[in-house]
Order: sequence, then C-alpha cells, then structure tokens
Amino acid sequence: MAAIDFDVELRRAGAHATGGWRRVLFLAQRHVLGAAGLVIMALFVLTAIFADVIARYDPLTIDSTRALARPSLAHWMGTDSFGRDVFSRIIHGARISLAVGIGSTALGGTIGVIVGLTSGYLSGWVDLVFQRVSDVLQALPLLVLALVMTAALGPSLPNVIIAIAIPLIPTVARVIRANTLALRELPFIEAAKSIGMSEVRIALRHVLPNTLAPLIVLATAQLGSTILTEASLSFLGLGIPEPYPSWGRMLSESAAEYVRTAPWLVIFPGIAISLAVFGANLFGDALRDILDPRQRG
Amino acid sequence: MSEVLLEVTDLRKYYPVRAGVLRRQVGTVHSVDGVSFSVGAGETLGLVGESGCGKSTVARSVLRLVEPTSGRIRLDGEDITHLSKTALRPHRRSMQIVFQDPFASLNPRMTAGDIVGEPLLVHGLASGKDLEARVAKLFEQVGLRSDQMRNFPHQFSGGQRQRICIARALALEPRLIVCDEPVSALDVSIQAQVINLLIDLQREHGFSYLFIAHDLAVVAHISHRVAVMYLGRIVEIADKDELFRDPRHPYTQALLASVPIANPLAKKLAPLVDGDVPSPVNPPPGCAFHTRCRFAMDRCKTERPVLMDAGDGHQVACLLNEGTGRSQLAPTT
Amino acid sequence: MFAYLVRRLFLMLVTLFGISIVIFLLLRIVPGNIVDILFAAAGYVDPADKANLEKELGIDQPLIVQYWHWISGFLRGDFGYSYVSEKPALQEILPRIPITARLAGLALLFSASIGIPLGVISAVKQGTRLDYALRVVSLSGLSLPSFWLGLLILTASVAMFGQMPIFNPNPQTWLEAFTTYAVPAAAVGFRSAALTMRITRSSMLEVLRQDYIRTARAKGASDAAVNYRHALKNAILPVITVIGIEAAFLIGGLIVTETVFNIPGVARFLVEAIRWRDYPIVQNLVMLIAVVVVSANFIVDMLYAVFDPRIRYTD
Amino acid sequence: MADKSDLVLDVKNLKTVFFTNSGLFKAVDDLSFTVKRGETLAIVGESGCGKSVTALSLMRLVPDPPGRIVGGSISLEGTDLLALNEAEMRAVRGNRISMIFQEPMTSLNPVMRIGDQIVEAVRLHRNIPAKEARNIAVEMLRLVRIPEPARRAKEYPHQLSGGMRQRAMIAMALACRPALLIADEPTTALDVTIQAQILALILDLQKELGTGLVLITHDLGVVAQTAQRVIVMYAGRKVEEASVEALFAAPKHPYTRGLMASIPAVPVPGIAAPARLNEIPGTVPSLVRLPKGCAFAPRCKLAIKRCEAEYPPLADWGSGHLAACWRAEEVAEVA
Amino acid sequence: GEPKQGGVLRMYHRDSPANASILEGATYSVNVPFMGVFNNLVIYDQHIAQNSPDTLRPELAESWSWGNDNKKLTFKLRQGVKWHDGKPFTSADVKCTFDLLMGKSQQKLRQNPRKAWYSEVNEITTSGDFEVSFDLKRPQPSLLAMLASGYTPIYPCHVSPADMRTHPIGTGPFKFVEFKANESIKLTRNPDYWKKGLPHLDGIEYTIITNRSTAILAFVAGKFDMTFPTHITIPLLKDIKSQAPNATCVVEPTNVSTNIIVNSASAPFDNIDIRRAVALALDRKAFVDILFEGQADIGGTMLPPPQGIWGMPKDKLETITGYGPNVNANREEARKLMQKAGYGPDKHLAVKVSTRNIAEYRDPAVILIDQLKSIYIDGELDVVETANWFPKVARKDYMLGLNLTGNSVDDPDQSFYENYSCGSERNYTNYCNKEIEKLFDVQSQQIDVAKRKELVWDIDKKLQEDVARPIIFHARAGSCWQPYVKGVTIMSNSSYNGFRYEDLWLDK
Ligand SMILES: Nc1ncnc2c1ncn2[C@@H]1O[C@H](COP(=O)(O)OP(=O)(O)OP(=O)(O)O)[C@@H](O)[C@H]1O
Ligand SMILES: Nc1ncnc2c1ncn2[C@@H]1O[C@H](COP(=O)(O)OP(=O)(O)OP(=O)(O)O)[C@@H](O)[C@H]1O
Ligand SMILES: [Mg+2]
Ligand SMILES: [Mg+2]
Repeated sequence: MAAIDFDVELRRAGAHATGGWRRVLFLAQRHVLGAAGLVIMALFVLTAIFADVIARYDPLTIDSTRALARPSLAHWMGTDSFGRDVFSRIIHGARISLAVGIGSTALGGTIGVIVGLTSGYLSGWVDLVFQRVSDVLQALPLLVLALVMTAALGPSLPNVIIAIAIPLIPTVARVIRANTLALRELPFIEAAKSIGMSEVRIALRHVLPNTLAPLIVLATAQLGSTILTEASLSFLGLGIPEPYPSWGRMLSESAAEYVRTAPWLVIFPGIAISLAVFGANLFGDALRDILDPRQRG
Repeated sequence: MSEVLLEVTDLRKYYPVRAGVLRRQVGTVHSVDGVSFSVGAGETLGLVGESGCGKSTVARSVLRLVEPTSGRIRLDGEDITHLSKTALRPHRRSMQIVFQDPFASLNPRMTAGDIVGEPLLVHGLASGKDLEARVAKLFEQVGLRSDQMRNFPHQFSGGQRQRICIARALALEPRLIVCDEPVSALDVSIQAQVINLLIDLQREHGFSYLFIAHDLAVVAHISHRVAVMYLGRIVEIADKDELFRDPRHPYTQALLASVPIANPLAKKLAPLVDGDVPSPVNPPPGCAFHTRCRFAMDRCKTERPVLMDAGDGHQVACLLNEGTGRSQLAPTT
Repeated sequence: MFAYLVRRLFLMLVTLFGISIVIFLLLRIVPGNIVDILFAAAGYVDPADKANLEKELGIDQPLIVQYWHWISGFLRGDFGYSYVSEKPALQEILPRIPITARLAGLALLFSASIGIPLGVISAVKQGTRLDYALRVVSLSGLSLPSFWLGLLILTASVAMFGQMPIFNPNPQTWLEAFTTYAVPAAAVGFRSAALTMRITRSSMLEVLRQDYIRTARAKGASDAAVNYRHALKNAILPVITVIGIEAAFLIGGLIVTETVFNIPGVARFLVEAIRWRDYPIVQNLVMLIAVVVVSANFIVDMLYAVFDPRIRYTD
Repeated sequence: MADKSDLVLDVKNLKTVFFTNSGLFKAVDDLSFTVKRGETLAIVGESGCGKSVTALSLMRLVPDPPGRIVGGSISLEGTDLLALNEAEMRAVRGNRISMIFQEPMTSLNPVMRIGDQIVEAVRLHRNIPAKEARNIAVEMLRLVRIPEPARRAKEYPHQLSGGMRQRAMIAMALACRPALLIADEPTTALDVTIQAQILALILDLQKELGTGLVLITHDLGVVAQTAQRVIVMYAGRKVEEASVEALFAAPKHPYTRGLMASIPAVPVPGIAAPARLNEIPGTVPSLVRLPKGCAFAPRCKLAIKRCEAEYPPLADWGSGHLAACWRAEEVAEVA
Repeated sequence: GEPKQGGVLRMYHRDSPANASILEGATYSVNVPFMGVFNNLVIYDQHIAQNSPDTLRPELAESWSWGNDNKKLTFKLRQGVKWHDGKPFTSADVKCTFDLLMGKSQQKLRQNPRKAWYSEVNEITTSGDFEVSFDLKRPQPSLLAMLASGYTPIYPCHVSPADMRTHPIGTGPFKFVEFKANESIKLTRNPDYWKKGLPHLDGIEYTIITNRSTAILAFVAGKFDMTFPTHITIPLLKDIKSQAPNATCVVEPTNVSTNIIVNSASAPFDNIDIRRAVALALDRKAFVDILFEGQADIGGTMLPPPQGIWGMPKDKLETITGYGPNVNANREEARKLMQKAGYGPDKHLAVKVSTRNIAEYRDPAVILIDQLKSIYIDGELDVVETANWFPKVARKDYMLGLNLTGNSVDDPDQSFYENYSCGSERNYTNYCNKEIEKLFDVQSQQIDVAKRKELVWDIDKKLQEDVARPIIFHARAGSCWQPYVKGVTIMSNSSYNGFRYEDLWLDK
C-alpha cells in the first residue's frame, strides 16, 4: 500500500481540469492512445489540406530520367516507375484517400441516420421493410457489393465513394435504429409528447441529437474500414483511376510487381494506409470510452 | 370536496403478450383493471401500491400517453378519452406530468432554458424575449437562478433537475399535474425540498395533483386523499387521516405495518404478509390479494370484491367489509 | 421455441429472396455482358454474332423470364451452365467450395483461438501495459490491408527461404498441406482475430462490470474461476454473433488473399465471374454464399438460445 | 469499549480513492469503526456518500481501476485483511466475510442455476463432494424460506421474483456461516411488504448464527428498526456515530439532525403532520470538488468561519457518541 | 546434348482464357496453351526467332504450290495422321476448317475474329482425301503467312465448334486433358503423334496466376520451369535475373503496337491541325525509356527492323513529321498548330483520354496525358472496363483513346486491311482513304518481296502523316525459363505463333 501524495495525485488525475482546454489536455493524458490517434488523424487531415505546400514535387509529373529512384534526400520515399515522387504522391494521396474515407462515411452515415431514425421511430411496416433490406445488404459480402457497384458506375472518385457508402448504410442504420428504439422509451420523449409536440419534431429535436454520440464513434471506426475498402478495390483494379495517387491505387497490383525491385513503392503507401486507419481506430476507441457513460471511471 | 377536475371511470389498460410466428397474442397483462377515482380542484390524490401494480399506467392513461383499453377519462367535465391528437392539444395544456427519474426526463442535449421554454414554443404562447422572460420567471418559481438557464441537465444536481421538470410542467399553467414518483430517485435530504416546493406551488396556484409514490409516508404527507392499488385495482381509497387511522383492507394494513418507523423505540417490524406479488399476466381469480391474505376465505378465491363505501368517503374492496360497512378486523398491533 | 424457429426460417427465406433480386438486378445494371467481353479480345463486336450469342444464352429475354429461369433452376438445384466455360455451373462452383471453406474455417479458427483468449486477457488486465500492447496489436490487425500483408509475407518467405507457400492442389507432405492453407489463412485471420479480440475484450469488460461478477468475487472465487466460469460464459454471446457476421466479411478478405496467394477458391472465382459477367456463376455463387451467411446467423441465434437461458423467444 | 476478543471487525482509518475521468477523489476518507459478534451496525448516508465503497473495501473488492484502497487497516477476527495476499483474501471472502448486494436483479449470474451458484460458494471453502454441497444449498434455500427449495435450486435467476432472488443471495452469503455479513441496501429495490420480510429474515438468521452485521441503508426507518449502532456518513467521511437510541434521541451533527427532520413520517393518528417538511438547503457536494473545511458547511445553518477553514475532528460527546462538528453541542438547541 | 524424353513442363498462365478454341480466340492467352494440341497446314519454323516467308515449313501439308497466275494454292496433305480421338485426318477436315472460318458451313463459330483474312478466298476445293486447294480472287502471297500463324490450326470436321471450346481435339503433339477456369490447364503427351519420337515432354501444366507479382515470385521460388511467354516487363526482368541468376531470359518485340486512336468525327479532333499537334507532341523515346528502360522500338505501323521484316528503315522513319529526334522543335510546331486552332497558354483544351483498365493500356495513357500538357492539352484519364471498351469505341464515344494493336503475323496484309481499310471493324477511327486503299491492294499482289517492301514503307509513311492512328511504340517483353529447359525459341516478330512446344525438353 503505497502512500499517496494527494496534491500530486490530484493534479495528475486532473481533479482541477474542469473545463475547456484543461479538460481536453487531461483527457488526452488519460487516453494516451486516443490522443495519439487524434494526432495521427489531424496530421493526415493537415497533410491533405496543405498537400500543395508540403509536397516537394508535382505528384503527376512524369520524368523518365529519375524513374524508380531509391529513397534519398531528394526523394524521401523514392520515385515510381514513371519517375513521380512517391512522397509527394502519398501527401496528395491523403487528399483522395481521406476524401473517400470521409466522403463515403458521411454519405453512408447520413443516409443511414435518416433510414435508421425513420425506421426506429415509425416502426410498423417501414421498419419491417428496412430490416429485411438491411438483412439483404448485410448478407452480401461487402467487397462484392462494392465491386459490383463500381463496375456498374464506373471507376471515378464520386462513384467509388457511393459504392463504398452503400454497404455502410445498413450498419449505421441499425445502430441508429437501436438507439432510437431505446430513446423512444425514455421519459423525456414522453414529456415532449405530453406537451403536445408533433412526432416529427420529437424525432428531429429530441431523438436525433441524442444519437450523435454513438454515430460519431461508429463513424470513426468506419472511416478506417472505408479507407481499407478503397484500397482493396484499387488493388483489384476498381478503385480511383490513375493518375490520381490514391494510396490504394499506389499499392495496386501493378505497383505490387515492384515489391522486390523497388520495395519503397509498396512499403510506403501501405504504411500510409495502415497508419491512417490505425489513427482513426485509436481515436474511435478512445472516443467510445469517453462517450460511453458506463465506461467512465 | 369542491368541483371535480379529473374523473376516471372504470379505466382498464391491457397489454397483449405476443408470441409465435404470427405474433399471435398468447396472453394479456392486466396492467390496470378497472380503476375509478376522481381528483378535485386544488386537491391532491395520492396513489400507492407495490411495484408493477399499474400506478404509472394509470398516470400515462390519464394523460393519454397510452391509449386506455376501456374506461372514461373526463377532464373538467369533458370526455377526453377518445379525442384525436389535434383535438387533444388544447387539453394538454391543462395537465402535465413529472416523472420519477429527473435525469432521464430531460433531453441531455438541450439547455435547461430550452427545455422549460419548449412547451411555450410548441403551443405558440411565447417567443423571443418574451419567452426568455417567462422562462426566467418559471426558474424563479421553482427556486432556480435564471442564470442557470444556459446550463445543461448534467450540470445540475438531482433535486435541481427535478425542479426543471416541475418548471416545464408549470410552463403551460396546467390545472392538474400528475406526479409519477417524483421524489423516489432523490436523496432523502433533497426529497423534502421537492415535496415542499410542490406543496408551496399548490398553495399558490391551486393545482390538483395526482401524486404517485410507493413510499406511504411521502404520500401521506402531501395528499388529501389516498388510494391504494394492488395488482391493477384500487383496493382502498379514503381520506388520508381516515386511511391511516382505520385501514380496512388487509393489504393496506400490511403496507402500513411494513413501513419501518424512524424511531428505535417504536414497534418492531412485523411483516404481515408472506409471499410475492402475483404476476399481472395471470392475476389470481377472485380477490387478487387472496394469495397473500391472512384472512382469506374460500369466497375470496372466486368472488371479486368491488369498491364499496364504508362511510365518510372511505371505500374498500374487501369481502370482509361487506354489509357492516365497517371492518371487523382491527389491525393487529 | 418451435414457433420462433419457424419464424426465423421464414425471415431467412424472405432475406434470401431479397438477395436474389438484388444480385440479379445489380448484375443487369452493370454495363456490358458476357458477349461484349468475349468479343473484346477480337477487337470488335459483330452485331449479328452478338445477337446470336445473346439469344443462345437467353440474355435477350425479358428480365422477369430470365429471373424465373434462374431462380426456379436454383431451387431445383439446376444452376445452369457457365457462360464462359460452358460447363455446368455447379460443376464449376462445387470443387472450389472446399478450398475456400478450409481457408475460411482455418481463418475463423485462428480468429477464435487467438482472439478470444487475448481478448479475455486484455480485459482482465485492463489498463496495464499488456492491455495496451494487445490493443495496439489488435488495432494494427484491423489497419493493415490484408493483401499488403499477404504480399509482404510472400516476398519475405521467398527472400528468406527461397520458397513460397503457393497453392498446391495436391500437397505431397503434411507440411505442404498445412502451409498451403495456414499462411494465407493467417493473413486473413489476423484481421478477424483482431476483431474477435476487440469484441471479446469489450464484451468481457461489460460483463466484468456486472453485479454478478462482484457477487462471484465476494464468494471467494479465484480470478480464473470468475473470468472463465462466470464472465466468459456471459461474454461469449456477442463474440459468437460477431464471428457469425464476420463470416460475411471474411469473403471480402478472402477475395484479395486468394488473389495474392493464387488460391483457386470461390472468392476469387466470384470476382473473375463478375468481371466476365458470367451470370449463372455469379448469381448462384452469391446465393450460396448468402445461404451460408444467413444460416450462420441463424445458427448463432440458436446458439444464443442454448447459451442464454433468459432468452425464451416469446416476442 | 467492549472486550477485544468480542470484536469481529475493526476498521481503522480506511481510505479509498477513485481515479476517474472527472478527476481523483476520496470516496472513503479516514473511516474507522468496529463491529462486535452478533451486533448490527448500520451505516446511513445519502446516495454517493461512500457507503457501498466502504462495503467493497471491507471485501477488498473495490474495482481497481479506477478505485484503490490507499490507507488504513481492516482487521477481521484479528487478521488484517489488507495485509493478506489475494489468495489468502479469497479464502476469507464468502467464508468469514460475506456480502449481500443492493440489486437482487443483477447480482446473480443469469446463466447459472440458483442451486449451482450456492454450491459454488460452499465448495470454494469447504472440501466436500458436490452432492453434499447440493444438499447444503437446498437446505440454505429452505432456511431463507423459499418454498419448494429443491425445485427452485434448479431454476435460473430470471425465473425468480425479486424477493426470492434476494433470499437466494442471502442463502449464498450465509452458506459458509461467516463471522461478518455486509448487507448493502438489501431491500432498496424491493417493496415495503417484501422489505419487511427480508429484513426480518436477515435479523433472524443473524441472531441464529451470531454473525456480525453491517447494514448499509439510507432509510432511517430501517436503521431504527434493525441496528444497535449507527454510523452517519457524509461525503466519504464519518460525521457521527452512536448507539441507535442515542442517535435518534439527540443527534449531534447538524446533518443527521437535518436528515431526521426532512423525512416525512407516517402520520400517527391524532398528531397532525407538519404542513411543510424541514429541508436541508443546497445540494450534496461532488466528491471531486470538496470544500477545504467541513463538507457540510455550505448547507449548514450553524456554519461559522471555522467550518469553512478546518475540518472538525470526530469528538466523543459522551458514552461513545462521536460527532464531527465544531458546534455539536448547539445542534440540539438550534434545530 | 541429346534431347531427353519425359517430364512435365510447369508454366504459369497470365490469365484464364475464355475457352480453348483458338479459332474463336483473339488473344495469345488461348494460343499459348492450346497451340500444342493442333497442327497447321504450314507453320513458321519453331526454332527460328524471326517469322518470314523463308521460314515457312510444311506441317499437315507435305508441300504446297501456286498455280493459275498465283490465284490457286494447292496443298498436298500428310497421310496417316490421326486426330486425338483416333479418327483419321483428311482433306475434308481442312475444308471444314476454312469453311467455318469463312462462315460458309452449317456450324457456326460463336465469334470469328479473323474472317477478313480469307476475304480474297473464293472457295476451298478438295481432290481426294489428301489434296486441298484455295481458289483466290486475286494473287495474295500473304495468305501463306496467315495460314502459318498459330491462329490457324486445322480443326476436325467431326467435332462441333462448341465442343472445341471445352474439349479441343487436334492432331498435335499434346492432347487436351482439362481446363479449370482460373485454376489450371493440363495437356498430356500424344503418344500417337505423327512426328515420331515427339514430343519430348510427357505433358504441360499451366497454373493460372493473374497476379504478376505472385507469378514471378513463384517462378523465382522454382515452382515453375518457365514464365508465361513475353509476360515479363523490363523492370521485372532485372528482378528475376538477380533472384534467379541461372534462369535464361530473352527480350523480344511482341509485335504489339501501342497507338492513339483519335476520334476525328467530332470536335475538337475533327480539326487536322489538332490531330497533327498531338502527333507532334509525342516524345516516343520518353515512353520507351519509362516503360521499357529504353528497350522498345519506335516505328510505324509495321514492326521496325531488324526483327520486323516490313518496317521502315530508320532514316526513312525520321523523315516523318513527329518522328524527328528534336522533340522540342516538334512541340514548338505543335503549339503553333494549337494556337492556330485557337488554343494557347490561357486557353487549354480539355480532353478525355479513354483507355482500358489494364496496366499495359493505363501506363502509357498516363504518360500521354503528361506529354499533352506541353501543348495546352489537359488530359483526363477515363478508364473503361473491358466489357465496355469496344462498344464505346464503336459508338465513337471518346475523344482520344489509347489502344494496343496486336499483329498475329508480321505481314502488311494482316495489318493494313485490318486496321486501315475503309469499313473494317477494327478500323476504330474510321480512317478512310481510297487512294491508300488502292495501294494496299497493289502491295498485296506484289510477289517480289523487295518491291513489296518499298510499297509498304510508302504506305506506312503516309498513314503516319495522315495521323490515322499514331503509333507510339512497339513493345518488347521478356520471357524466362530455368536453365534445364531446352529448345525454347521466343519468336521475335510475333507473339502468337511459337508455342507448338513439341521438341522442348527438360535436361533433368
Ligand atoms: N408497454 C407495456 N407493454 C407491456 N406491459 C406493460 C407495458 N407497460 C407496463 N406494462 C406492465 O404493466 C404492469 C404495470 O406497470 P406500471 O409501470 O404501471 O407499474 P407501476 O405501478 O408504475 O410500477 P413501478 O412502481 O415499478 O413504477 C407491469 O406488470 C408492467 O410490466
Ligand atoms: N466504480 C466506480 N468508479 C468511479 N467512481 C465510483 C465507483 N464506485 C463508486 N464510485 C464513486 O464513489 C462515491 C461513493 O459511492 P458509493 O457507491 O459508495 O455510494 P453509496 O453511498 O453506496 O450511494 P448509494 O446510496 O447511491 O448506493 C460516489 O461518488 C461514486 O460516484
Ligand atoms: Mg411506475
Ligand atoms: Mg450504494
């Protein structure tokens, strides 16, 4: 039983961190992994925003004279077979991969919320139909669905986003629906009813905002998996088309051929994907811990 | 009592129990099984009973938050049992509800001010500056500072949260407030604050309360009349003093005897009943209490006693009270 | 219980019916058909030849008719003929199923046998370094693209051993048979083991918070008894569900892994068939997969009933 | 003070802290008390004042993380529990010291039969064959007056009503005839009629087995009817301790006083109930941000400057009546 | 040393062919595994890398002769040859085969990509069981070249085209065993092969591996005796050489040209100036450097010498606009043309560059887009799935396309008629120049090879100057095999004709 210096412990435990930045800092200390995830994500987002500033070369310019250069001071991550700077491509790739990740998560999330809210709130046959549709979508392998969707729509950034977003809808909708069902039973919803509020207004004003926390947690977790799905699609040749440097594209089958002669072509994009997904997952985990009231403590 | 504000007649609420592929109904929960009572203007009717006996269902039915299976609810003389949602809206202003769990009753994502102002907004009674002023006044009424309007529910303590709930109920200036165990979730030292507040507000505004609790002492303190429920039915209803002086129903007697008295010198606990409350899915035939009653006779198993007047507005549903109008049973101890 | 079973079976059929429509329509929405692809190599499409071939394959008929032909055949067990190989579709699909099944089974086995114990350990040691380490490892499992992992494994094994575990339909030695499946299964299994571990961990944490765990400790039960006899038994249900759902996701992982390791299983075959617009193969295979997935979920639900006495399925 | 050998439990300066997202706090601060063989000690106090944490600390079951016992000693029949290693502690738990929890609905393992759960408790501490343990389990169920105990033993918790589950919990806790039984609000979740049954049962069994009992509750009525001695806790600290008669006759701490006054009493015929209840103004403080001095000072009518600056020590106000208040003597007069 | 008998050759196959019918196929994915099942009337010598009229050898035909003013080609057939199912081979089989190809028979091929090869053939006549004649409308010396292609095996009369797709029957050195789509193709030795003592191998097994990196890893790891022919890109060749230093590797032209198809039917490429500008903007050497580390050929329509027989000599080539060595000067000129058309530094022309979703197409398209930037053209890549590519091209639903044209035989007739004659299905750009078309016929009838070459060069030059279908480069690719594999010859001016594999042997 170690003696405890209360003042030190109190400070360390953030007893005085009650609001604002102090509290954020305190939470960051308590959830080191989550903070790391947040930092990673923030770095990637900043990278995406300032890609033009950070990248030292144009990611698309081809230069036969410096093809397949090893990593060096001039080209930190080497160059690809077209002589394009891998580092610059990864920097710009952040834009595309994050656009896919965030775009499809947002799209799938939004539709999922609408569907989940409607079916949870209205129940009845709307709910029944939704449940069956989501059963159907969930029984189809996600990648197969995305494959067929991109094949149907053609490979382009918006289409890839759509293709990845669609399988996401039932996942989100299920979570939101479950939450809505639980919320519907809460007294504050009854209280709203008892003052004569309309159902739609209750759904929008009382139910929806209270599904945000689980939604955010789900979204961060899904963000990672959408980035991975894009990578898999690109690997199979159906993701974002050349010459845009999405990370998945950079890792695609043809790049994989260089795995031994120019491993940097395979290693670095792989690390970029893994790191971004890792960051999103770390952050999502911590967020779940913080937002889940039962996990407090 | 003066004029009758709320009159509930033979209220029943059955929930189906479903099972199977076609979700066929296989049974019925007799949550409320023929309940009649009335609440006068400015009066408090207390409703006590064991957990699951249907108190909340009565409360919700009165407010039409659940649709009663049968029976009639008259508010201020008007039958509101079958009014449509829109037709009901104006009546909603006359009755409000305060729930047991103040935290769950408040939307965690709205500020206290918004919560209290919402009924006014919904009914188009106020907006903008006017709304703010009225909310501030409500805050003051329930003993909250108006600068707390911008705080979120989690920033309040339990008692304060219940005050917000009460303020919300007051916003529409209702005539009847249904309180469904409003103090059960509160700390004992806070409970008194809320009860006092309710009493003060009643004195000021002349509200009627339908006050539900499982704590006899609390009910006794605040009510003018008390109704005792058992398994979906009212078994005894009487003036408060009358009820405590002369409980007629064996269940009421058991209830009274079971309350531990906060006095080490007073009588020791003596449980008067054995066994557990039967399930409302298959309530026992006859008198629902006969399975636990010390005085149960053969008739109790088949005959269902109805509420009968025992004088002074004291009504009991017990076969032992037949005829004489008076209980032959003196409560032991 | 019986009524519940019937109801679940009925819902299963509804779901399968929905899937059949979805996959059927999706395939028709995708532009181009087998004929375009067959003719692509020739560098031009002769409209008359195309019309002939479409007629021969029956893809000129109204969608309803096509759907009816397919689905009635499927129900009779007549899967039609592959457009590409012109062999009976069943004959093309069946021999590939055991390969993928073995792979998936092994991956699930990895996933369960590694994920569950590690998840329990991580939950029991919540907040310790070990827990942190395990969580980081499991998160990285979720973060590594499995094809990338597979590629690195292949490259590394050639570089280090001059050998690679490429698929061999007739393995000579026991070791060969094992590596044929084990290495790719590990590449996919890593991800699902990570997932299983996370679910186990959070489910265990949830259960460990429960009052009855405290009760068990108050009885003087040892940590092992509490963790395994009391907690795991309650925590395992969500894990089973997730493993059931994971079965569907596994197919996705298998597609890329079968490509990287060149394993002639159904997953890669499915992708090829989609590429070729080989409707009979795609439709029937997707249906078979769906039947497996839906049944897996069904079985999981049944396991729930077995494991959890509270569930009596009255609603 | 009574003879040492008579003491079942002797707690000294117990300190338990929690490290949480909202900060670190002392849930139990410097708590000392004793329990004699066959004696019932009640601990009262409002929600969150540290009653359950005290109980868990006695069992050494404070969830770690976030909680930790950081000081004091707990001596059970002469052995310091805090000095035992985990294995030794396990041998004590459920054997010499047992606990009944607040929530009968959730405190039983939902996937194990009632009988098996009792059998487990028995066999953990006694090396006897399963069959014999099963007999003991049924016997225990009979002892706690569960009808048809043999059949009930084979049922799962969800098949029992709340009252029966609590009885089963009691059966389990008493299966090894412990020296000390801790009952943490054993009846709060139950109805008054059932509560009366359960309390009567616990007291009966306690008498029969000579067990020391720590009864935790927030209901002063229950205290009055069951305990011999009472501890009143406020914000993690013991603010008052006395025999039940002394406490009810003349509380020495303003908080105890306020508590008693704020509880509505069942009207006694003839005596008109007071129209308003006495209330304690203000709210229960958050443990994370306790004032420097007396935690009750902000709500106390008697508070003086000193209360805000200095925490009053527990002082003996005669015949073992302890209270932590600078103005304890004035309490009776002012209220 | 002496060839050793026995052993199964293990190869990987780059993808899964649609079926086993060479006549219906149009990719060497079919030829490579199935050529060994069949024989042709005549064939290019399998041990001479360069296919040329001088390397034509009799196979099922023992001899051939031209008659009737070079309008009749008569073959004397080999006797005693048996199909794999034991039926005897006769002239009827030859007639059946070509009637099928000309669309004259009862049975139809599901698709018939090389019907145009026989447009000058009137009719096939047999005389007895072992003589068969081709009646031509006009002299066409190239007919023999086409008959010698791996694409022209003789099919049996008694097996339907449908069966030939799933279970081909031939007279060749190897019998078909099984073809599991996406998995493997297996051939076994034909013990009754009419060439005594051949083949040396007991069989050939192809494992289908679509992922090139996996395939190469497997070759390096010794799982295969030989790579798929001409499947190794130049950068990967280095990898193989360093990992498996003993392996024999060769790099040869594939006679596949990478070219640009321009939609001249609609704006902006209906403007010849812009078309010219595109042609001028090309830095062909940069393509070759990036994609082939310098190891590919620059030329016109015909494969350049020395491997190509008909390609223009270098000096002639460089006289063509855009082929000059000074790229900057060319681009300067191109920019002028663009400005003339109304574009400039401030007004770029936005163009979609369509191509198929295959690395061989995509990679040069990426470079093309990069190069077009130099002449005020902003290109955007539009990758099209295989299924949609030709329908899209046929609809003229593109602006610029990047296309690959494979030439099955190194022969002007095959190339010119197929790709540049008015109305040909594979003339994607609908280029139509009646004068040139006349020249096609003139060269086609020219028997004298030297004179014919001159004609061909002039035509080729003209085609380039018309920007009919600007040729960027002629690809090269590597093939590797383990040192113990003997008797492999990789053809240097075709990738469709050299896979009989009857005298390959394993020195193990
Ligand atoms: N929506 C519902 N569906 C089915 N049964 C219900 C529903 N609501 C309530 N019941 C049942 O009706 C009975 C009465 O419930 P009610 O909530 O009115 O009891 P209560 O007296 O308020 O109990 P408590 O003191 O626990 O609040 C219970 O048995 C309950 O299970
Ligand atoms: N596992 C935990 N994690 C964090 N804080 C805890 C935990 N358990 C208890 N606490 C805190 O310790 C303090 C004392 O809690 P405790 O459960 O002992 O209160 P109590 O007196 O038993 O209240 P109640 O009457 O509500 O049961 C509270 O502030 C509570 O929030
Ligand atoms: Mg209730
Ligand atoms: Mg407690």
